[in-house]
Amino acid sequence: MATPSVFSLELDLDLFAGPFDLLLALVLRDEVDLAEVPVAEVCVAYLERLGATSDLDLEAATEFLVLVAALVEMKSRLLIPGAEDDEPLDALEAADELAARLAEYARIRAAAAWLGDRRHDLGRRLFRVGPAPLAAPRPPDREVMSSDPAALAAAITRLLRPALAVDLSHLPRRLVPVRDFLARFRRLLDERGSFTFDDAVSGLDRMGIAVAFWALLDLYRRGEVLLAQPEAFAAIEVAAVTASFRREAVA
Amino acid sequence: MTELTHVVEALLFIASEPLTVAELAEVAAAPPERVERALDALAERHAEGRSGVVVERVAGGYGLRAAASTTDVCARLVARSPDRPLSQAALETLAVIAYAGPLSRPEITRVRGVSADGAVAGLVDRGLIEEAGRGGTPGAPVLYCTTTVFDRVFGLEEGLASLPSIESLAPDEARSDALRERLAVVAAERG
Amino acid sequence: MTELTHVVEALLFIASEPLTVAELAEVAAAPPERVERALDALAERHAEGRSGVVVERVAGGYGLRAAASTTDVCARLVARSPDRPLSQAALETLAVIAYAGPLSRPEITRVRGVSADGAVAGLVDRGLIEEAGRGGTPGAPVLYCTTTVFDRVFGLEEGLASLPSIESLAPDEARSDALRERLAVVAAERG
Repeated sequence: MATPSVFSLELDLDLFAGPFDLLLALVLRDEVDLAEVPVAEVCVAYLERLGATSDLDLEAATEFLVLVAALVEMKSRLLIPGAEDDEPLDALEAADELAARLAEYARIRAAAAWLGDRRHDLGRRLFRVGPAPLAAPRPPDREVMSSDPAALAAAITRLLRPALAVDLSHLPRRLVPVRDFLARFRRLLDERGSFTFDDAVSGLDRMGIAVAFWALLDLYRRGEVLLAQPEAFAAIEVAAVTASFRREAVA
Repeated sequence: MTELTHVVEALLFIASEPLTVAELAEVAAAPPERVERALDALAERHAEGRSGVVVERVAGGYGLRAAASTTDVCARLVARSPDRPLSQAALETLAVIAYAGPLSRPEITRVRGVSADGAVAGLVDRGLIEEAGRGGTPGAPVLYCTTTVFDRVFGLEEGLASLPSIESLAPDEARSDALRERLAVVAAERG
Repeated sequence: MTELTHVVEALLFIASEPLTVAELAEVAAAPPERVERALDALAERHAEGRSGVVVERVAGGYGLRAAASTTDVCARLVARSPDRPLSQAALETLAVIAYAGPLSRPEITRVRGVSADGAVAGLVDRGLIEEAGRGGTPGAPVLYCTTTVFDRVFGLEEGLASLPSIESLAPDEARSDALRERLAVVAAERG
């Protein structure tokens, strides 16, 4: 079984049951509130389907990533109105473009389906692509158009060129391992017993802060820290759980 | 069987691509009407159930192909290119090129939203698309178009002209207009 | 005409190389004696004067070819419209054959990385390459070399000796090494 196309992914969510492409259409028509769509559950459903297949079609999987990334982006815009944006997008333009592209893509998908059906209906048609098995008669002497032998030279040098490596330079490599922050926070706790999150991450970029926050949540999950935040957007205070308390928690 | 019928049969046999009536008439130095009659006689002789090779009308011309009853055995002969079904990505890429080609890979990617590089390479390998010169945009990317093999595999009698119109394939044009309006309203509200 | 005769006819038509009785029997899953009878029936149907395409027995087995009576017209097909520019695939195939030929289609495919069948057929159609006997490898594939038409089209006064030297084309040492290596591999496979 091939990697499932995200469009045919059947969802069974509290909010919605049906194929993913219908959900997408409903969201775009504002008939389903995107804020209510559990994107994580959609991912889990897709991963479950993926787990049931033998071979991975990277292209189908990429398609899923692209669509889910788009959904997450739309949803985050919705949830954080007025959040500062690197490139403020004209909402009207963006909506227009999204609708146009979805319509264009829907037509292409319909054309692809037609081709698929046609091939299936016709069955395999076999014909010779190579030359006839026995020599065709020699051409008579005739006037011919002249060509530049340099074109042949260029053709053979082209064949010698090594295959182009895939250029990934446009994808910034920003590997910030969670374990670095785990180690750093544990050291801080050993030394001081407590610290504020903002101090610990000052000077880091967005990605760094996000990973640091993840590490913090991980420490909390493991029962190693207590977290306190007096009010929204106030500094997060991190305190070590005492060894005796931790033993109790584990027991 | 007239002499001209034999000539037309030989021409269709040695040619590597389907030939039009005009081409056959020119090469055989015969009036097109006579060529058409010869093609009729040939189609009679090479009909399904009567011959292992049949005349087909394809890509705006005529060609010979293996009869339907023999395809299983013939497929074993050309087993080095097994009939793997085309993936969804390959079919979509093919559709984009058939309807909007010649197109470069970046253009195909723009329509589909995901990279088309793998699908394009696979389709070139299968002979369904081929390079068609270079585009005028910066970097002069290679353009791709569908091949006669594509016409033959999909049984397109008049080539790309035999494809259903794109409008007929998207019956919900009105719906997508409505969708666009709706999105515009939402966008305006959110501002 | 039995079903097997149709199958054998289709196989000979589909193949770009003559097929032996043993090959036909294996692919058609039929006893060699029945294949031979089918070939007899086919030779009867496709005989000179009775068809535009005839069965011929050659060293490598059986193949179809255009009937002798159609020679002149078939030659005109090959001579027709030489003015269409060569596609990149055709040019590359031609370059490989000119610099490293004679080569079989599988060998050309190995050098180019994609199937050369269509390009070879197109070049044969144009009279730029032709058969040059058969290789010594199993199955004795047809070898192709460039023609005198090719020499004239590219203005090569001394034939292939007038081609630009590969070293002058690829001053980059790594590149010309790569060519030598690649061609050596091809040569080794052939030798």
